[in-house]
Amino acid sequence: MSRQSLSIALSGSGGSGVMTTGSMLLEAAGKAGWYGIMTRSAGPQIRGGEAAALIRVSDQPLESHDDSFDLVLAIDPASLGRFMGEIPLREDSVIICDMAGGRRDASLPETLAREIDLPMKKMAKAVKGGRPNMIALGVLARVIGLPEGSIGGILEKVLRAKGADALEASQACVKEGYAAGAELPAFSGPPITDVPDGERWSITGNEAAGLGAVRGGVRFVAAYPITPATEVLEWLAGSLPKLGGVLVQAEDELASINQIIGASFGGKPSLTATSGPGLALMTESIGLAVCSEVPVVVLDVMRCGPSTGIATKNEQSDLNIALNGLHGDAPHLVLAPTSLSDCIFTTQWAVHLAEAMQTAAIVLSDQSLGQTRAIVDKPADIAFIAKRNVPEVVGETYRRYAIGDSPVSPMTIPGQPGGQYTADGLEHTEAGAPSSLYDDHLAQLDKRSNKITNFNFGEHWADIDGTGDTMVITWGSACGPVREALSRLRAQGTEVRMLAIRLLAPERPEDMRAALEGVKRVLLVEQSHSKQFYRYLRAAYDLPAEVKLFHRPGPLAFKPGEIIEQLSDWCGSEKL
Amino acid sequence: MSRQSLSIALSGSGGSGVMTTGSMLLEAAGKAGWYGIMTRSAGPQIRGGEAAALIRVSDQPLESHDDSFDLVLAIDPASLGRFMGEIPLREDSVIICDMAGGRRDASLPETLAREIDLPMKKMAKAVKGGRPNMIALGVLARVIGLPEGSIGGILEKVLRAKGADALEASQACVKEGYAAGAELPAFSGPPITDVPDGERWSITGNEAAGLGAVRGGVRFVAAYPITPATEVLEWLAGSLPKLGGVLVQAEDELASINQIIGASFGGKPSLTATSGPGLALMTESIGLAVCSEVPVVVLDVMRCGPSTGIATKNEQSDLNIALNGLHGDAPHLVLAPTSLSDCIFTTQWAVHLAEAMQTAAIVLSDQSLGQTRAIVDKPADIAFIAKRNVPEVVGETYRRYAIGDSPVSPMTIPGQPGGQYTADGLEHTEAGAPSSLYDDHLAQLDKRSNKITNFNFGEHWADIDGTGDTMVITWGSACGPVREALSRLRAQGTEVRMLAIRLLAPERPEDMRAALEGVKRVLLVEQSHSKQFYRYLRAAYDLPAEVKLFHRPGPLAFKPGEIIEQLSDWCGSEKL
Amino acid sequence: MNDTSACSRLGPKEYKSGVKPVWCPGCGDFTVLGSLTKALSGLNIAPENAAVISGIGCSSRMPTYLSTYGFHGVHGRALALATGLKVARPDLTVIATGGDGDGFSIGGNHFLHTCRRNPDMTYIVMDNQVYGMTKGQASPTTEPNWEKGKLTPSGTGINPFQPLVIALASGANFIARCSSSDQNGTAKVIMEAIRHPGFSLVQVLSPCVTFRPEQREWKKLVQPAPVEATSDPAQAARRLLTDEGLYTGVLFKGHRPPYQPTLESTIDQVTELDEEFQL
Amino acid sequence: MNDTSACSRLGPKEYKSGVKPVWCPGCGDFTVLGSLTKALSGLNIAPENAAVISGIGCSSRMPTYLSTYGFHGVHGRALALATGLKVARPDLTVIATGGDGDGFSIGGNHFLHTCRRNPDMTYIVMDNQVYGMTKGQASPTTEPNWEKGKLTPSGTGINPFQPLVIALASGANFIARCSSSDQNGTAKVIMEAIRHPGFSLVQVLSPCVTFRPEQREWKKLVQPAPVEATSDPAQAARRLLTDEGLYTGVLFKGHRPPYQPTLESTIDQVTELDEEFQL
Ligand SMILES: Cc1ncc(C[n+]2csc(CCOP(=O)(O)OP(=O)(O)O)c2C)c(N)n1
Ligand SMILES: Cc1ncc(C[n+]2csc(CCOP(=O)(O)OP(=O)(O)O)c2C)c(N)n1
Ligand code: SF4
Ligand code: SF4
Ligand SMILES: [Mg+2]
Ligand SMILES: [Mg+2]
Repeated sequence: MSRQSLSIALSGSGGSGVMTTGSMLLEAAGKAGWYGIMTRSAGPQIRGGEAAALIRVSDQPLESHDDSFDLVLAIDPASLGRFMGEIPLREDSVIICDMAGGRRDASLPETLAREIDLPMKKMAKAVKGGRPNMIALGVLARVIGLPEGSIGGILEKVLRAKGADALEASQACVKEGYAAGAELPAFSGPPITDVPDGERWSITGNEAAGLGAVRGGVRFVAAYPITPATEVLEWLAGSLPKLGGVLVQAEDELASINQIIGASFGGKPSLTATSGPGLALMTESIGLAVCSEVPVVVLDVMRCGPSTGIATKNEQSDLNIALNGLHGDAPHLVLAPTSLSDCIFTTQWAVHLAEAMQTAAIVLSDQSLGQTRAIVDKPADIAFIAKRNVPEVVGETYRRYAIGDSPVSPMTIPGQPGGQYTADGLEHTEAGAPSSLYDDHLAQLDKRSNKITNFNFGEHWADIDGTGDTMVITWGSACGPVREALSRLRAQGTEVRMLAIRLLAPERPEDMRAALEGVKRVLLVEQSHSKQFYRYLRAAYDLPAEVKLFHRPGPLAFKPGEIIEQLSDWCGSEKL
Repeated sequence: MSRQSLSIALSGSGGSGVMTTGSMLLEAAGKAGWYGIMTRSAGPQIRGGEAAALIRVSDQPLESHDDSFDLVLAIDPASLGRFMGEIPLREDSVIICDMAGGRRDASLPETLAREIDLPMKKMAKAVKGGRPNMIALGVLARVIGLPEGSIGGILEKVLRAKGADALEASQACVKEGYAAGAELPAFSGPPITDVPDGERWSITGNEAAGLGAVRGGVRFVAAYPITPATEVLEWLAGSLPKLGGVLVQAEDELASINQIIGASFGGKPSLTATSGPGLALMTESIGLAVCSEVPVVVLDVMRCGPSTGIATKNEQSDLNIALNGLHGDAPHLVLAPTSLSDCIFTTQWAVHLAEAMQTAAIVLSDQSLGQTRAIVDKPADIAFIAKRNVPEVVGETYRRYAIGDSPVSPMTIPGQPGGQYTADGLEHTEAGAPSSLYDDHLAQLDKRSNKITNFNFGEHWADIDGTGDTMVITWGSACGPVREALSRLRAQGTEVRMLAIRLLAPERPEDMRAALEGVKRVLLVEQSHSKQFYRYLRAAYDLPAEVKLFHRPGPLAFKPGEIIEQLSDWCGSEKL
Repeated sequence: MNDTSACSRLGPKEYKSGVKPVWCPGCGDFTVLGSLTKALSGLNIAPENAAVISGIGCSSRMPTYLSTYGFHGVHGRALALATGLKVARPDLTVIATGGDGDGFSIGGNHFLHTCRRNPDMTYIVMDNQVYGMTKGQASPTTEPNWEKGKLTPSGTGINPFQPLVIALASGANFIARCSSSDQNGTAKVIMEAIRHPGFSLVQVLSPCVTFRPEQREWKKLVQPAPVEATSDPAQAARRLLTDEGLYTGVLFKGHRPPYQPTLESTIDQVTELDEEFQL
Repeated sequence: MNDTSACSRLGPKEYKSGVKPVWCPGCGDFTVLGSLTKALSGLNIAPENAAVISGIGCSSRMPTYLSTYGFHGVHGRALALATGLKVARPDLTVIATGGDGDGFSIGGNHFLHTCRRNPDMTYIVMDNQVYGMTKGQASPTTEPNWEKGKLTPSGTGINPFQPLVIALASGANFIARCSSSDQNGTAKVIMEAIRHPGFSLVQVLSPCVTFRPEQREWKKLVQPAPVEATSDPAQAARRLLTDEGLYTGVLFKGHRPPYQPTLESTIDQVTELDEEFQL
C-alpha cells in the first residue's frame, strides 16, 4: 500500500548508535526532498540503556507521529520491548531484526507484524571497523526508497571528525546495507522532489526557540541547565557571542531570573529558559519583573511533573503555574507555540510583546516540541522585534511609573541623564517612591493590568482554521496530532474547526467570542491529568454548552487517529 | 445615640505609645465583659512615623470594623491625617485632640466631626514621668464607660517590668485622664456584663494559627521571618519547646520548606509559616511533598502583592498561587480560616487533613486576620489531631506507594524495621523505584488525586448560613464584614444566605450543588484586583446565572455597609 | 532628578533623591547613605551612570534615597540582579547595597558565587547583626548567645557567619570593613572599592539602634587595622581569622581579573545564523 | 527489604536495595555506593535506623540503591531536608549524598548554613567537576579553562569553588577528601565521619567517565595527605589553601558541639497553653 508518509522506528541498546543513525536518515530524507520528524526515546540512563529513534517522513509537512509504524529496525531485539508502548504496529508492518542465530530471538516482543531476520552484526564484522548501525542506515535508506547518494555527504559531514578510517568503514557498511536492502520488501515512500537549496531547514523546537529569541532581539541570557530546556541554552551559548550577546551560566534559577531582570533594566532584551522545577523557583522574581515593569522572557520547556516527575518526557502540565503561579495580582503574558517551527515565531513575538508592554512573558514550549527534530519549510522572516518605549529626552519631572494616556509609561535606561529612577517591587507612586496607600496601589494595579489587556495583539492570539459547528480547541504540542486528524477528516469530506491558542494570557474575550461564532460543540485536547487547560478555559471564557474533554497525562503522545475517534460521536453521525 | 458597638481610633506620632494604649484599652474592655477587636495601622517606618490603633467594642462578638468611627483621640493632631482614609467619621463623631495651644491645630484634618481640645501633653507634664498616652487611656476609659478599676490590673501587668516609678507615673496619669474624661461627652457603651474567668480570650489571628498548629499536633516548625507571618513564628518559638517541639530559624524559605519535609518524613507533624514572596519560593518543594506524599502544612499570611507589594497591609491575592502555583499536576489542599478565631480550627484541621491524606496543605490566612487582636469566646476543644496511617507491622513486601483499596497507602517512619523505602519526587512505582512509564505515572497521579477528592471532609468545607434566594459567597477576612452585613439585614427582616468557603481545594462539587439549591443570585466578595476568587469559582463550580462581583485590592477593608449597598439592588427591591 | 550632562562636579547632596528615609532616628544607615553620596561625588560619577541595586531590608532601602539609577529588588537577590546589569552594561558603575540578612542568609548563595565570578562591582553590606525590617530576629552574623532574637529566645546557639572570611575563601577581589560611625573613612573606602577592579566587598558595621541598641558602643570599639591591606590570600586569611571583627580599613586587595564576557559581535545580521539550519 | 530486628551484623550487600543503578558503566559513583554500604555494615547500623537524603543528579540517585530509609528530594535541597530530619529525629543516622552541582551550585546556601549550624550528620559529595545528569555543563568545581562545558564553550573563566575551604570557613566539624578509586579507604573515612559528632563533609573525587573521561587519571594522581588531621582551623586553612585538591584522608576534625535543640517537653497538655490567652 502506498502511503502519504512512512513511519520508521529504530531501536538498539546503549552505545549502538541508533540516534546518530536516525539523525542521518532524517537528514538524508530531507536532502531527498521529504519532510520529516524524528523524536528520541530513551530510558533514564545517561549513557547505555535502550534507545529508540522514531522517524516519520512525508511529502507533506509533518507535526505528529502516525497512529502506527510501518517499519521497525531493531539492532538488538531485546531493546524493542522497552518502547513497544510507543511503537504501535499493524499486521502489515515489518520488523527487521538481527536474530543473530537464525532462530527467532525470544527477547523480541510478540507483535502482529512480519519479522525479517537480517544478520547486521555479522555483516558489520565483515567490514574492518564496521558497525551494525551503519549497516542499518544503508538498509533503511534502500527499503524506504532513498537514493544511495543521499547518504554520502551526510556521512562525510558527521564522521569527518572521527578520521578517515572511521569514515571509510561507515561508507562500506552503508553500501553493504544498501545492497542487502534490495533483497527486502520495499516500501514505496513519498514522491521524491527537487527542493532548491536553503528552502528546507532541519531544526529542533529548542533550536527554534533560541533562534526566535535572538531574532526578537535577545542579547542577554542567564540560565541554569535543566532537561529538556538545556538545548535551547546550548544553542544560545554558541550563537549569542556572535551577535555581541552573552549567556551566563548562573548558580541557580534564582540567580538566572534576577540576572536577566538586571540586564533588561540595563536595556538589553533578556531571556532565560528552564523547565517546571526551575520555573517554580523563579516565580517570586517574575513577580518582581511584573511589579517593577522590567521586560523579561521566561521560556519553560515542560516535562512530566509534579516535582522532578519524569524529566525526559512530555507533558502540558505547567499551564497552571505559568498562568497563576505568581503571588499577588501580577498580570503577565503567557504564550505557547502551536507547532515546532512556531517556536521561532512565538518566542520572537514574546520578546516583542514583553518589551512593548514592559512586563514578563512566559513561553510554554514542551519536551515534545523542543526535542523533536524536523525537516520544515524555511521559516518566514518576521518583523516583530524588541522595541521598548524609551523616552528620547527626559523632562524635569520624569516619572517612571506615570499614568498617562497609555498605561505603558516611557522607560529610561541607565546612562540616560535625567532619567534616573528606582525600579521597585514595593508598591510605588508614579515617581517610583514606595507607597502603601490604596490609591497608589489601585492606580498601579490598573496600569499593570490595563497595559496588557488593552494591547492590540492582532490575529496572532490563536491559529484558527476550518469551518463547521464542531471545534477542537487545543494548544502546544497537542496541536500537531489535532491538525493532522482534522486534515484527514477534511480529506474525507468532514469539516471540523480548530482553535490553537497561542496567547494564553491575557484572555481575549472578544476574539474568543468571534472564534466560537456558530460553534455548537467543542472538543478540548490537552496532555494533563488535572485538566488544567479545561479549567483555564472555563475560568476565562464562555464555552458552548456541549464540551468534551480528551486529556491524559504524559508521556504518551496523542495520535491523529485518537482525535478522530474522540470526534466520531459527533462527526460520525453526520458524515464519517 | 446608644449603639450596639463603639468604634474608637487612637492616633499618635512615632513613640507616642498609641499601640500600647490601645491594647490596654482593649484588654480593659475585655475584662469589663465586652467583646472587641483592635487593628494596628502604621506607616512603613520600623519605629517613629505615625501609628493608629483602631478599636471596636461590643456586647456581641465582633469580626469587622464598623462603617464609621464614633470617637477619635489624636495625641498628635498631625498624625491623624495619614489614617483618615481608614477612619470614616460622621457628624456626630467626636475628635478629642491636644491642640497644644488652645487654637485649632491646622494640621488636624478637616472633618464633619465635633472637635474637642484636651491638653494631654500638659496634663502629663504635671505628673513626674507622666506620658500623654496614659492620660489618653484614662480619658478613653471614662468616656466609653469603663469602670476605673478595669485599668488597674492591666497597668500593673504591662508596666511591672518597667519598674515602680514608671508604674506609679502611669497610674497617676490614668487617674488624671479618667477624671478629665468626666467633663467630656460620654458615650453609652454596650452593657457591661460579668463574664466568668477564662470564658473570654484575648488573641490575635496569628497566635490562633500557632495554637491551632500545636493543637493539631505540629511539633516541628522551620521558618524564615516575614511580615505579617512573623508573629505566628514568634508565638511558636516560645510555645513549641514547652511541648517538646522545636522551631528552627532557617537560612531562607527553600530551607524551611525542605526542613519540614525532612522532619515530617521522620514522623513529626510539621509546619512552616510565610507570606506571598516566601510561598513563591516554596512551591517547587511543596510539589515534592505532594509527589513523595509527605504531609506538611504551609501557612501563608497574605499581604498586598505583587512582589514585595505592601508588606504590612491586607489583601487576598495569593489565592491563585496557593491553588495553582505548583508545576505539574500536583493536587494538594488549600484552606482558609473564615474568621479570626477560626484560625485555630482551620489550622488544626489542616494539620489533621495533611496527615490523614499524606499531602501538602496550604492555609491562607491574611494580615487582617493575623494581626488583629480580638476578645473572643473561649474556643472549643476540637478533636481533629494528626493521625497518620502508619502500618503497625510491615510485611515482607512493603510498598510505600501501593495502590490498594484506599489511595492513602500506609507510610512507615524511619526507625521502623522492614519499612525502608525511598521517598521520591521522581515518578515512581508502587515500591518507590523511579519509573518513566506511562502506566506508573498515571497510576500514581490517580492515587495522589483520588486520595484528596475522595476524602470525606464532612460539613467543614464551608460555613453555610441563612435562607433566601440571594447568597453571598466569600472567604477569609472578607467573611467578617459580610457576616455583619447579613446580620444587620436580618435584623431588618431581610434574609440573605452566606457561604464562606473554608476548603478551597479540592473542590466539593456535590456540596456546592447542595449549598446553591434554591439560590438565584450570588454576590461574590473578595479583596483582589484580578478577581482571583471569582475566576476560581468559575473554573471549579457551576454558579447561578446571576453573579455580581464586589472586589477591590487591598489595603482598604470591606465595611458591612458596603456589602449592604452591593446587595441593595437585589434586596432593596424586595424588602430593604 | 539631576541633569548632569554638564561637567561640573556634583556635591554629595545632589546624589540624594529627596525621598525621606523610613529609618529609625539614629540608625547607622543614615551615615552610610552619607558616605555613599560622598564617595559618588568624590569619584565624580554622574548619577545617570551609576546604578545602586538592593534586596529587601532597612538597609536595602538605600537606592530610593539616591539620585542615581536604582533597583529595589526582592529579598536576597541583589547580587544576581547587579551581576546581570554589570555584564550587560559594563560601562555603568554598579553598586549593590543591603543587610546581613539579605546578603548572608537568604542571599548566601549569590554571595558565594558573585565573589567567585568576580564582576567589577562594589557590594556594601550594612551589618547590624539582626533583621531590622522584620523587627528583630537573629541574622547569620548574630552572636550565638543573643537571647533577644524573637525566633531564637535562647540564642541561636550557632557560630556566626564570617562574611569577610567567606568572601576571601570564595574569591572576592577587595575586602574592607568600615564603621558607620566614621562617615568620611567609610566614604574613602567605598571610593577605593569602586575603583578597584573586580568584586569588592565593604562590610559596614551599622548599628540597629532599635533592636540592638548596644551597638551604639561600636563606635568606641572599632579601630583601624594595624597593618596595611595585603594581596596575599593566605596572609589575609590568617588576619581575618584572628581579628575580632572590629578592625576597619581595607583588609585585602586581590589581582584577579574581573569577569566580563566580551560584547563584540562577529556577525552583522541575525539572519547569518540561518545557515546552520539549511539542509 | 531487610528485617534487622535480629542482631546479627549485616554484610555490605544487604545495604543494597537491589534497584539497578542508571549510572554509566565505569562511573565512580558505583564505588562510592560500595564504600557507603561497607561503612554502614562496618558501623553495624541497622538499615531502618539510617536515612540517606539527596537532591538531584547522577550521584543523588544514591538513596534508591540502598536498603536504608531514603529521600530523593529536589535539586539542591538535600542538606535542608536532612537537617529537618536530624533535628526532629536525633536518634537516626542521617547521611546526605549528592554531587558538586547539587551541593555547591544551587545548594550553596544550605551548604554554608549547614556547616555553620553543625547538625550531627555526614555529607558525602561525589565531586566530578561537572553536571553529569544534565549532560556535561561546568560545575562550581570545574577548572576555568575546561572548554567542553556545553554552556561555557570558551571555559567558565572563573575560579573554581573550594568546597573544603568554604566548609572550614563556615564551620564544618569534620572535613575529609577521598577518591572513589579507593573503595575501602573511602569506606573507612565515611565511618569516621559518621562517628564524629557534628557536621562532617566527605568530598569524594568520583570520575564522570562520560563527560570527563580524563578523570580516570585521578586514581593515579591522588595521594594520602602527608600529615595527620588537625583540629586547628587556622592550620587546616593553611593546608587546604595550598593542597592541589588531591590529598586524601581526614583533613580536619573540630570540637564544636553539634546543633541539637532539646526535645524534652516542660508541660503535659497542649491545653496548658490556653492560659496565656485567658482574660
Ligand atoms: C522572600 C522573602 N522572605 C522574607 C522576607 C522578609 N524580610 C524582609 S527584610 C528581611 C531581613 C532584613 O534583614 P537585613 O538584610 O539584615 O536588613 P536590615 O533590616 O537589618 O537592614 C526579611 C527576612 C522577604 N521580604 N522576602
Ligand atoms: C531546580 C532544578 N534545576 C535544575 C535541574 C536540572 N539538574 C538535574 S541534576 C543537575 C546537576 C547535577 O550535577 P551534580 O550535582 O554535580 O550531579 P552529577 O550528575 O554530576 O552526579 C541539574 C542542573 C533540576 N532538576 N532542578
Ligand atoms: S530597625 Fe534597626 S536597621 Fe531598621 S531602620 Fe531602625 S535602627 Fe535601622
Ligand atoms: S554521566 Fe557521568 S556522573 Fe552520570 S552516571 Fe554517567 S559517568 Fe556517572
Ligand atoms: Mg541586618
Ligand atoms: Mg557532578
